[in-house]
Amino acid sequence: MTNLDPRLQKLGLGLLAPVLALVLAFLITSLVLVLAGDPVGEVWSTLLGVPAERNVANILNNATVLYLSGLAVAVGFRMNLFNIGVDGQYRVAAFVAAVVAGEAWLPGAANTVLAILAAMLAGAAWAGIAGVLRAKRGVSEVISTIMLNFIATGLVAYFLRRVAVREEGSNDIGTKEIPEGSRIPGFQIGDGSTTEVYGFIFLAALAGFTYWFLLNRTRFGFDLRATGKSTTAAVASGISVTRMTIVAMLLSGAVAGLVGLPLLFGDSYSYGSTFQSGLGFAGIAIALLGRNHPIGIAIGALLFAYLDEQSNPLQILVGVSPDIVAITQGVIVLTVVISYEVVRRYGVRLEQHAVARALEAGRATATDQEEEARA
Amino acid sequence: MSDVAPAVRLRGIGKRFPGVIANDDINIDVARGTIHAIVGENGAGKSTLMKILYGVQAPDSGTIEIGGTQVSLGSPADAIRHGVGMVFQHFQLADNFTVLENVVLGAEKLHGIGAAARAEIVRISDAYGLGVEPDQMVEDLGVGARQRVEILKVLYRGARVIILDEPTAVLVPQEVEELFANLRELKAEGLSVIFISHKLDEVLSVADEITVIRRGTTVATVDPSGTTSRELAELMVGSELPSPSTEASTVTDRVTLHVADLGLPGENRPLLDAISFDIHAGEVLGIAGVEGNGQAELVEAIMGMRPGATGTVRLAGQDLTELSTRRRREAGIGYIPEDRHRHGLLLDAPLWENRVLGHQTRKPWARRGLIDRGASRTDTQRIVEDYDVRTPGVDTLARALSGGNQQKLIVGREMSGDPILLIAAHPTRGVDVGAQAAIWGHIKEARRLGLAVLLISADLDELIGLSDRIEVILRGRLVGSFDPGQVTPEQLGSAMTGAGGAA
Amino acid sequence: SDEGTDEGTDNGDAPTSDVKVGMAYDVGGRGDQSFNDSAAAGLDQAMDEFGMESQESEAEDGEAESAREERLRTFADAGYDPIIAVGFAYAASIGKVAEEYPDVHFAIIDDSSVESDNVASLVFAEEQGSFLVGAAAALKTENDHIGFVGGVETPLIQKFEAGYIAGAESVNPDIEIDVTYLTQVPDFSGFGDPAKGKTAAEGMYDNGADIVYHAAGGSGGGVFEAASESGNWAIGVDSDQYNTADPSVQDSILTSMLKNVNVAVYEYLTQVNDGEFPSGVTTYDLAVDGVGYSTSGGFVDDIVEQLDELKQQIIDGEISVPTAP
Amino acid sequence: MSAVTTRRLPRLWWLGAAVLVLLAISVLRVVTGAEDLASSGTVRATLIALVPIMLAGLGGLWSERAGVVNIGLEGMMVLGTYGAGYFGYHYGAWAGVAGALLMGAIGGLIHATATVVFGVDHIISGVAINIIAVGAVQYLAALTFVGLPGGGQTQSPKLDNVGSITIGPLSDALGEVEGQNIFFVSELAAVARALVTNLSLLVVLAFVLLVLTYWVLWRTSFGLRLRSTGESPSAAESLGVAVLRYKFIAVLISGALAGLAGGFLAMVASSNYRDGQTGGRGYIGLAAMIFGNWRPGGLLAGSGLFGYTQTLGLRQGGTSVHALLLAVAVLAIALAGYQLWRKQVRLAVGILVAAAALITVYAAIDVVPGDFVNITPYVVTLLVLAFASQRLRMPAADGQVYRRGSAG
Ligand SMILES: Nc1ncnc2c1ncn2[C@@H]1O[C@H](COP(=O)(O)OP(=O)(O)OP(=O)(O)O)[C@@H](O)[C@H]1O
Ligand SMILES: Nc1ncnc2c1ncn2[C@@H]1O[C@H](COP(=O)(O)OP(=O)(O)OP(=O)(O)O)[C@@H](O)[C@H]1O
Ligand SMILES: [Mg+2]
Ligand SMILES: [Mg+2]
Repeated sequence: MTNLDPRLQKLGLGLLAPVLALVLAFLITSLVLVLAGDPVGEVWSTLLGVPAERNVANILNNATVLYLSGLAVAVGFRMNLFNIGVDGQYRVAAFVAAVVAGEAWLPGAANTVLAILAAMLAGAAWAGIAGVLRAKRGVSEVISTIMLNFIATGLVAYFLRRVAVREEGSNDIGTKEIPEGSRIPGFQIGDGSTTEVYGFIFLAALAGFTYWFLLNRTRFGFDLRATGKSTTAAVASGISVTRMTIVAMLLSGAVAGLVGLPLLFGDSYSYGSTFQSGLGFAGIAIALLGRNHPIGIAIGALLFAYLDEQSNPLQILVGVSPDIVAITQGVIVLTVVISYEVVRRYGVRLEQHAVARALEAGRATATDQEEEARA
Repeated sequence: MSDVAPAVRLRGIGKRFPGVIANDDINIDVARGTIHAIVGENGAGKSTLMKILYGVQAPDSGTIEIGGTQVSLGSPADAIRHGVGMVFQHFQLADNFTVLENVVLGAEKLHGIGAAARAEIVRISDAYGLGVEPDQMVEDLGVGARQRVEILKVLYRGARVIILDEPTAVLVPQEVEELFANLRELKAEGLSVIFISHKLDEVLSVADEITVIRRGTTVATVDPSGTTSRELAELMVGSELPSPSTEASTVTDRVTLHVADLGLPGENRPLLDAISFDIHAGEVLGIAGVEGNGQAELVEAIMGMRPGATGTVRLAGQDLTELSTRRRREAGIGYIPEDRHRHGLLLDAPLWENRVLGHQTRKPWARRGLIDRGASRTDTQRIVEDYDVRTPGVDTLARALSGGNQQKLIVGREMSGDPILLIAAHPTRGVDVGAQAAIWGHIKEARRLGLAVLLISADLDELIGLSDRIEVILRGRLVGSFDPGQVTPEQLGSAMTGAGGAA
Repeated sequence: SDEGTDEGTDNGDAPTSDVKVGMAYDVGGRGDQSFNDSAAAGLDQAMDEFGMESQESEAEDGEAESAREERLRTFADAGYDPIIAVGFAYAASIGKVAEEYPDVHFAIIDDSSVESDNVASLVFAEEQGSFLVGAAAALKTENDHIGFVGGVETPLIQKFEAGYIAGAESVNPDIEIDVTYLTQVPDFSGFGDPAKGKTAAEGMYDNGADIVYHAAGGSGGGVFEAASESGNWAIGVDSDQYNTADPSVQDSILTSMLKNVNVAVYEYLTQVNDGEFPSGVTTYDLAVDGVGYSTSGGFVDDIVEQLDELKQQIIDGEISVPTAP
Repeated sequence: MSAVTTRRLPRLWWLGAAVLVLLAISVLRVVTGAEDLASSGTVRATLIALVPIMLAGLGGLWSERAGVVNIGLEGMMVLGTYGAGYFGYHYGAWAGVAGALLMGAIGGLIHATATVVFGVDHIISGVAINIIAVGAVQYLAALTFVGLPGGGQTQSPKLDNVGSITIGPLSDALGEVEGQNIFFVSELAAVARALVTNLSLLVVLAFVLLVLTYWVLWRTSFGLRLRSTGESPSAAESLGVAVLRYKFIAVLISGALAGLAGGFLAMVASSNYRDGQTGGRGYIGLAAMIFGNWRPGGLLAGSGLFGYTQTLGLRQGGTSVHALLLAVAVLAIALAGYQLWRKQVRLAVGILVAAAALITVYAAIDVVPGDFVNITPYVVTLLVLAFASQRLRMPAADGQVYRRGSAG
């Protein structure tokens, strides 16, 4: 066995897994393309081509949204809670935020802050239902959040029609537009790009940092992670699991409440029937890809956003259905966890080696002393 | 004896795990119709050897002969086919299945899964006096009954060689006696029994032959009639057998823990019923009882982990009754849980995080809601040194430590919060003799310093040796108080099963 | 998988043109036997006649706004001009991208909210066509009880509903009309779930309705099946579904509300071929036969006169059809 | 006979329960005048709606009884819709059934390989399969259905049906009886009529599979072994059961059943493959299985409840769901009484207030708005779970990754 610095070794192992996974996903996707008779080379050169500045902006924007979704899911995962309901939570929240911001009870930035808080509250409340049901009634959060997603759809549709304004000549309905002064300005990258990067990206980064700090540095985070690792040990250590379950769901829902806001404040300025849906499910995959680590989730979000963006012109330029990328994304999720698992087992073995060596050493000295004593 | 081939003959068995040599050149002969005991230190390789003989794990080297023919065992199915059966240390039963289902599983070819199988179970149960009912749910059974189901499973498959790995760790003396009676009956039928235990007195009383394993190798095979437990222990560890022994009383007149009228409702009968006692500073109160009679519930009720509990709990004058588990811990309770894997540790967290567990609100590693990793690491290092936890470092995952070392870490953690009350549930269960002695030492030391200790143990010698007073718990009630200086394990045992009265 | 129709240059006498049309479909794309397909038909006709070149791309369910924008930009960057966006979902992206590419020409179907010199809005008076089939239903029903199945409850589909009800009530003010929507936004599965369409229609037939009009895209197949199995009538939508639906249900399709997206696309491309790029709003209503009803199968032959009279009244402005229920 | 199932309940309890439910519905019909509550059309549509959910749930049952959580049911179902579309169009109806089973089983194969062989977290694998399946069928549909008559990127050509059973005279006679509106008798006739009128062979097959599942899992030694790997894999392995093999087989079967659920949607509930036609029914199937306490009978009840409420909503949603409000209110009052008896006064008062609110709403409106009609099945499922879930018991080792050689 090599006597590498264990930290270095750990880092090497950590990198090995995703690289292995990406290569594997690349091969599997190529195989599918070959079997289907699609032009493999052209597909990859389109997908892996250097994105233009405006595409970079799009990638960053979509990654921001996916990142928040991944964070929301990850909060639950750290406590072994499986929040499938981010989808419903962010839609309820985005709708509430759009109404609040559209009504503009407060001027300018104050309006923005109020809307963001309202969104977080709404997301938290919607997730909280599942939290309470789980904590108090033992209802699996997997089932309750699935049901709540559908219920959110119906309720939001109902209330949207109640408050909607409709632009002349448009078949879309939406909430009132957010006044100019309450929008979150974006910024340009490079000089040629017409697409701006959402200003919300900084808030997303802040959310990521807060997530990291809260979970890894605070007592609350310790309690949350401990509960996730072993409910029974958590109870014995004095953590109220009921309370933690509800709080974790509230927190997850609050973050989920942010998911739609970059779109709302940076792009659409209202919530309507074309508001992007399905972001919660992407978040699950991204949280899993990033192993619930804020940096990992960011990488996962960027990877998914990159693949989505790059696949967009596939049909126009190469004549291949962009759905191939969904296969790639799913395969990546699978290969990543498989290679993490393989690498993890290997790591555990290394660790056991180390423990065993220490034990052997201990025994050797003990035997020596014994023999000395006899002599 | 020499004409007949032995029931089992192991020659040169070797097995290594990554970095560990679990077995190395093991040689054992088990004669037919005998009880053959195997003893050895924690981690000596006994279970590994038995798993090899039962086909769970494949040996790296060596040969196995059963009934005179050399066999190769690729899976438990192979072993079963060759007439080997095993009762594991941790019962291998599906709780949500009936006894019948548990028994016939994997052996459906013998008598099907219906009426014929039921009849066969009843027949075996009657023949050996096991008292097993086929249609009961296993979750409704007590420990002793579960063990009899395990034995019935083995017999049902027509095993001629029966392996029992630490079967007595959870039994009270009466149950142990019943078990031994069953074993002798099996022996009389010509079956061979391989029996593993850390309790050397038991081994001496029941075995016909004893093999000692040390660091994966057979060091001796002895005849119990010519050996003492002291000699056995020396063979095992190369040092003297330590024992828990009472020292001069340190009991003060200050009441540390006051429990009054503690109750806990259950489905059919109360799990705890009108329990009252005091523990003084410097006093060790032992609780004796057959597993499942409320000791776990008692501990959890005192810790505030049982929502429905009624009654009063006071710690040094402070009323804990309405407080949460965390508040109770903060008030000065140290807690060594019965099941370290479930309640004591985060197996997939590093040792320093495990150091924080249960002490999340204590300085210096927790300040203003934040966790100070540096401070925790330093203090974990201190425990590792003071309590002789064998580990490469404080960043090692708890899972990687052996049972004994995990336990030492827990003991170190719970002793270092300056508790005024220590609740120790089975503090030395499954722990090797060296670590056992160290843990006893720590408890005695703490008692000397004025700690109140609530000790729960299935090991009656430990209980008698360490306690200043022993209460017996039966069906959720305290049914008798004993002076450890006077009582024998047998007397305690009969009180625990409801057969005897208080002294 | 390449459905781009690079036709037009394969034989000598075919007309040629150097116009490259980019076609951005809504979710479902070519082959949805509905709205998108109708647009595709107009495109194909123009390709054949004018020898244009075209490329197609379709939206993904629940995609990001930026994905729609990028689709349009990719077309523009690759030299496609004009670019036709099928569906109101493209409204915002057309507005944005048209500004970025002032020299490229755009057309959008079903939206007239974008005002720009290089954007043509092609919109339909769906309520007028629906009015006529509503009237037809009211004239044909024997139970004075009819139904409407909407795919997803959006303002656009509600327009169909409003016209249908108005038309039916203009004939018989006491008529009973069942209305069901299969899903709510943003769950657009109501346009692709024939099972739900069938259940909803069966419910109406069992409840006494004998004619059901659907504006439910792909779910409409279920409505037809329900009609055919129970021996009742159904009314198709968008294209003449008597001709496009499966032959087994043909005889149950009383008529179809025609929304001639193909005509709109074809006419637009005709002008492009003539070298002019229209802009502004073109409304395809009854007056220009942009909407209407079909007579295939001959099941409404007996009431054509009454319907045409109503049609004239609408054209003349004597009847004004509501656009929201 | 397995003691587990029938120990506490009399043999034909489910028949009694069914009669009770029907009786309750009859009363509700008479009281509210919502005629569609138990018409033969409703019963038939309920059958069609519940079968895909039940089959998906059955898939979940096989997998979870062997200890593997299968959140990938939705994806396997999606694969099944495509399998039915492709094979059904090219080779005929029964080939479509086989194709659905096969495609679902491929999904199961991926899940089994990931979870059983590589020990990947079950949920992660399931989520990945859902993503892959949706992408794969869209990609495949674009590849194989474009250009076929009536086919396109998002749909297959029309598929043949597998055939159905109608017993004409009986159906007509029962129709007569149903039409008479006799209390309870009409309802019974409606149910019977739905069973003899245009009953798809796949519906029959689905119910055969349900019974077969019960029989195999609870009456055969194969089933005993399979269930043991979900209750205590290490005990099973210690008795010579090839744990991983059973888990693997169970997940394969699970995938095939979910695939069949998709095939049913494509071929019976509608008549072609359509993109997105599963509409989350795989998740509902999972919910129905949990609702049914990991048992076939309970699963049937769960999918029946869901299918019934959904059907009511789609058929004559406004009035039928309006009637349901009253039923729920009455149930709530009964529940409040029970809680009162258990001395849970605060809970009882809370429930009573909710019941009063429901009755007020019932009195105030005549039809329930469409948005609320559409969410009825989900709300009802959530409510029932909230009040019943403590009694649920999942297989003890469900969701845990098992490694070979961990016995003892
Ligand atoms: N599956 C395994 N992987 C790695 N190491 C193992 C494994 N099983 C056992 N070991 C190691 O093999 C050695 C022997 O373990 P074994 O369980 O046989 O001990 P034992 O004598 O039964 O101990 P105890 O008295 O505590 O039951 C120990 O060092 C243990 O850490
Ligand atoms: N399947 C396994 N994979 C990896 N390591 C294992 C495995 N089984 C056991 N070990 C390791 O072997 C050691 C001993 O395991 P074992 O279960 O025999 O515990 P033990 O020492 O007998 O403790 P206890 O008294 O708690 O039973 C531990 O260090 C454990 O990490
Ligand atoms: Mg052991
Ligand atoms: Mg052990």
